[in-house]
Amino acid sequence: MKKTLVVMAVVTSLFFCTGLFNGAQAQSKTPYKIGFIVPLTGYLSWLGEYMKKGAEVKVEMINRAGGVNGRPLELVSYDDQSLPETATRHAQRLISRDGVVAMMGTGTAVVSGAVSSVANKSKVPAVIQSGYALSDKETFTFNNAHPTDFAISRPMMYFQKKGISRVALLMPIGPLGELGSGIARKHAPTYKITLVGEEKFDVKAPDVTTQLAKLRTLNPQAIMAFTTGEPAALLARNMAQMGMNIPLVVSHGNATPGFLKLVAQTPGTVIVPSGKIMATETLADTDPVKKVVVEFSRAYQAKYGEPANYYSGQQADAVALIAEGLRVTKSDDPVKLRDAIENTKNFPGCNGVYNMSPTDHQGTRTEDMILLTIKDGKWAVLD
Amino acid sequence: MRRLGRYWWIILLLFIALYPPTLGGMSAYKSGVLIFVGIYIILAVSLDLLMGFAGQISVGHAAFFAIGAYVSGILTAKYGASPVLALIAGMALSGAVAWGVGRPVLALKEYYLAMATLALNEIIVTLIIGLQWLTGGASGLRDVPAFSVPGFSFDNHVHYYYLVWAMVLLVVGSSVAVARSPFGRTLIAIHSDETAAKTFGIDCARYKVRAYVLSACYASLAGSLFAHYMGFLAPDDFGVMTSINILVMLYLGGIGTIYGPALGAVFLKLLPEFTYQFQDYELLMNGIILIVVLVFMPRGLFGILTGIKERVFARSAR
Amino acid sequence: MNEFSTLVQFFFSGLTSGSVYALIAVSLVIVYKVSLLICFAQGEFFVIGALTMVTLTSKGLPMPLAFACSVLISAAVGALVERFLIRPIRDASVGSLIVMTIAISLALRGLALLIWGKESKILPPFSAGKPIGVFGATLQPQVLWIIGITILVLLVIWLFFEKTTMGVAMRACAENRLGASLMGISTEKAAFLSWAWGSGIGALAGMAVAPLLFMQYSSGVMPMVKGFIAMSVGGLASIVGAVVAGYLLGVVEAYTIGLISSQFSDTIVFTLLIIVLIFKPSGLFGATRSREV
Amino acid sequence: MAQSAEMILRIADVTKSFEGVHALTDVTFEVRAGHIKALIGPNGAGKTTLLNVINGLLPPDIGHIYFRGQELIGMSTDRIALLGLSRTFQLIRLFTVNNATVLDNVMLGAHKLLKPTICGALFFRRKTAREERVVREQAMDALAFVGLEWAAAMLPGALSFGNQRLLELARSLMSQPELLLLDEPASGLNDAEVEGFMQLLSAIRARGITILLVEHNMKLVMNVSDEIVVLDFGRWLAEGAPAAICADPKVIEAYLGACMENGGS
Repeated sequence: MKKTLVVMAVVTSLFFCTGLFNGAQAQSKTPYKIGFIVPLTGYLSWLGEYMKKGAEVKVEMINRAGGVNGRPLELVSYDDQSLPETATRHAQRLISRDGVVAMMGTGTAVVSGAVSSVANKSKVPAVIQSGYALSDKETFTFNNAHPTDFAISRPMMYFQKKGISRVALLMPIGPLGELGSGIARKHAPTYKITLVGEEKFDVKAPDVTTQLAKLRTLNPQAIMAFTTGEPAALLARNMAQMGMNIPLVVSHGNATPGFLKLVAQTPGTVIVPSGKIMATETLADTDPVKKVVVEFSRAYQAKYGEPANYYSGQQADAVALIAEGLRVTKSDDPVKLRDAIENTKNFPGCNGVYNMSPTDHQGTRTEDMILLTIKDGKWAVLD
Repeated sequence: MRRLGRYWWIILLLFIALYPPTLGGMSAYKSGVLIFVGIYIILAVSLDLLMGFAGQISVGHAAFFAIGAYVSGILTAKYGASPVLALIAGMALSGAVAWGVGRPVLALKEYYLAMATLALNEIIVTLIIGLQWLTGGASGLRDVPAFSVPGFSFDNHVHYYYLVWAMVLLVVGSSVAVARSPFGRTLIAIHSDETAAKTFGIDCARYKVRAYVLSACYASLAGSLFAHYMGFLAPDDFGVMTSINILVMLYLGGIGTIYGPALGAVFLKLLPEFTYQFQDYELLMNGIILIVVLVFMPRGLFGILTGIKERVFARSAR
Repeated sequence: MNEFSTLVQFFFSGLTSGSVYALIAVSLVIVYKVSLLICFAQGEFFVIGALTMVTLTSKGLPMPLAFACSVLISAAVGALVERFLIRPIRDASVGSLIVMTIAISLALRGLALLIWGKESKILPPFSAGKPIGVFGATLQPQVLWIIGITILVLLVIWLFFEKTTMGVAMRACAENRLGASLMGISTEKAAFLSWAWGSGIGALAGMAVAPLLFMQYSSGVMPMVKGFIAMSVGGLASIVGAVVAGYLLGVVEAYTIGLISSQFSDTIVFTLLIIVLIFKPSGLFGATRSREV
Repeated sequence: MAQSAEMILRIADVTKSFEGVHALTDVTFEVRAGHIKALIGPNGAGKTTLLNVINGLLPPDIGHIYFRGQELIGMSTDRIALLGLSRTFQLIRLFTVNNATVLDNVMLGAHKLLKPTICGALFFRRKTAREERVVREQAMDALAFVGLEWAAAMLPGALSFGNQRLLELARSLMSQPELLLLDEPASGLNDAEVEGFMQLLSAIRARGITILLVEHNMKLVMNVSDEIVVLDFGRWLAEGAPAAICADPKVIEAYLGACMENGGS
């Protein structure tokens, strides 16, 4: 008997201990909580930084203007370390412990996949930003980043205009490269472009001249390399080294001050597809997004002392889309919120004018993108 | 107290079984954390059989974790196979790979062995990325269905929690049985002194390979459980960092004790639940915690627990 | 562009990568040679060296001075790590030593993150100048710097370990502890110094290579893994072997990418590593050692 | 050779060199079944090397070794052990990892009787347990034989040096050897322990186990061995009964030389 008692006592005390691990669940219902999963460490941490700043500025702007339906927004952010498993845990925590109405963030395709999987299982909307291509089954996931399709077809549009028809692909080993390669193959015929060859490279490699030398033998007029950050800069540098004076198209993720610093000194033409936020001054007053972009840029500059960039703008759009959805439904129900976001129409954001529908969870158009290049160490609009 | 020491496993069983119902509506988050904990317990315990008992260093255990996960993922998501069959197929393939590379690789010692196993991990990961048509490549494999047996689907997270923990108990229990058996004793002899072991007729190479195969099968099981829970697989989760994490669990908990590595897995997988708010400081903190454990607790957390137990018993005996 | 110039470019590409691998392999070997320990934190010294140099030059320190300071700072960090973190567990198993150096690498990386943040930094090349063209292929002048520095490092190491009493004594430590103590150096002191040397050279590698790459707090992982391969192929304890293997690795990698497959080059390289380990465990350049029974 | 029927071990023309240094040169001798044969010689005479060659740890450059007429060269150490050849080591080599006890060590000696498998551990537990019980009893007997039954549950590291030697012997006996190779089993023992050890050797011999003994302690060698073979610088120097060896001027010279090198120890 004594034995049973001891066992029971221990089990009960264990349960008490785990009470701590439950955390404080009941909190004031007042703010709308938005879960934010963002790479703050790991190889994309620099990107996460911009996303975080963008989201914070937008939330502040909305709250200063009185919030949504009289309730403020609150960000609950977690670092996904660019790892799917970590992201899955965070997504689950956000939904069942923090009680968020929606999630946003990610930044890498694999983390998006993990978060999307949780979002659709738990039926909570997720507005992600990455090159992740959505499938029909993922009814609770939105991707407000410009689809990789646009980022590939936009420069192809420009090439056709300039009479460039021979293009080589140099894709990173990784999700972005796989995606970019597939899409480029799909769209090339539309713009009368011949893909003369394709090579892969490891984003951590210290040198890619081997691949470039191989491609050079095929006489391409431009190279498309769907890669972001350091490897993109390394490509530009290696091309300069080899005297390959042809345009290099890199991914739309590069429209950041960080990347500008990396390639500012490198000769050669680097083309970065981007959103209109990178060219605030050149926007026509009639442009529907001008007001949003200018206001956001001003607030961002005031808070962080640096110009807003593509990533921060994109993240701000995610906040705005969720806020707009909440405003329309006036409810905390995630399914209703999903429906509301899905019905967003003519909604101007930094990335363009969003028109969502049950079949289009991305909302923007190819024309919402612009092409940037670097002149005198500064961003310049190419097309 | 002595009673408690003897019946602790009943307590543990009751706790595991009663946790979800008593704490009512166990949330997806809580069950998620505990499911990951369980999966890593299986990984840590399986590596302990190889490292703690057979004494063979592996810095590439995630290779078998990956094989299990991807065989389950591919067979169920792409070919609609039964998850149970896929799980067995994963274990068979892991075992076969371990058997195939085991003899030459395990002939290496210490750092050479560490390098070779690390390379094995990299090879598996680069193959997963490279064989995109099969594995989904770096973009990941989507839509892995929930685990099911004919007539029952574990699509509810509480059900899956029970499934995973049943497997944990099975693996831990069988590992303890193996470790305490003459087979486990033979491994200890090989670990202590291969030359001396050989002079007693122990075919070291064969026993090392057997331990490796068993360890790989368990890791593969963990991989299959992981695949069905995640629903989405990407190579990022199976890199050398994962292998190193498992290695860390061993030393954190106390290598060569089975329960120690399990404890290490619990600790290391629960730790982020408390340190995530430190964000930029997390990396530094994790490093420091580990250093402190290694310097001040060479027998790991389990060593501390048994130390306390011994002290308590000594006192009550007095 | 003809076939030949492409092949030469592959070679130059291999030379560039190889120069990175070779230097970091040397820093790994130095530590191993004396204290019989492979340091998984070596990549962090690589990063610390480069980032310290970036900071110092941006503060206006002249290049050579910044260079020397960064080496010394890293060497000091390495020596302190050995003294306070490695020495207490010196006699632990290989496994726990590996885990310890991993823990140290996490801590140092965490520290680098806090000090330098997440954005990549650029270090300008040591000398300005156009890429060097040979047969239509090009090579960055910085690579010549790295090769020069590598030769210099080898020379200094050779002088130290062959010509100075302390160096000879340190070398003796790995082979015979008693012999070393007779020569007036304790194994502890030797290990301490070897870490200082190892992390100093690791830092040197980082600084020399930084102009080719972009450096941030986690940039050390890839070079370290490749450094391990070079070190293993070179025979763990052979400095010259490590350098040769480092360049060999770079060149093999480049030709694998160029001629076989850029997608599977890593698969092939790691498979080759396992094959080398199995059939020539003492490395391609290591002497076969008779195992003591 | 005519009398090979009763010769349990025959060493024929064994030569082994390390990087040009000859450790063994054309060594030839035989060990008669049931005897205790001592192998002596100054330091560096190649005695331990010869033992390593016999039980397969080192391949010889040339030469043959026959155990009961069966060639051992080319066979792996573990297979040689299965034939009934067991040994102890000059530097004690006990199993100490993971808190292996004295009893565990002795039971490991019986590996060839158990041949444990994973299936045995998981599925045929009753059979395994039964076998294990038998082996455990035998192990306790072996410990009792060397006088260590009191230490069964202790860690080997907690035993005195002399007791560790005895433990190694008990472990070797567990493998039911026909031939036992002992590598300086009395080194580091005090006089009383050597005395006990001598009796133990005689008792082992009485069980019908042949012993090849490498030893420096002349008192022990002279007392227990039936025959002595002397190696000097890897070469066969002399062979014969203890009394004859004692009187052999070649042996005396070799040992004197060795004594002077060792500073008269």
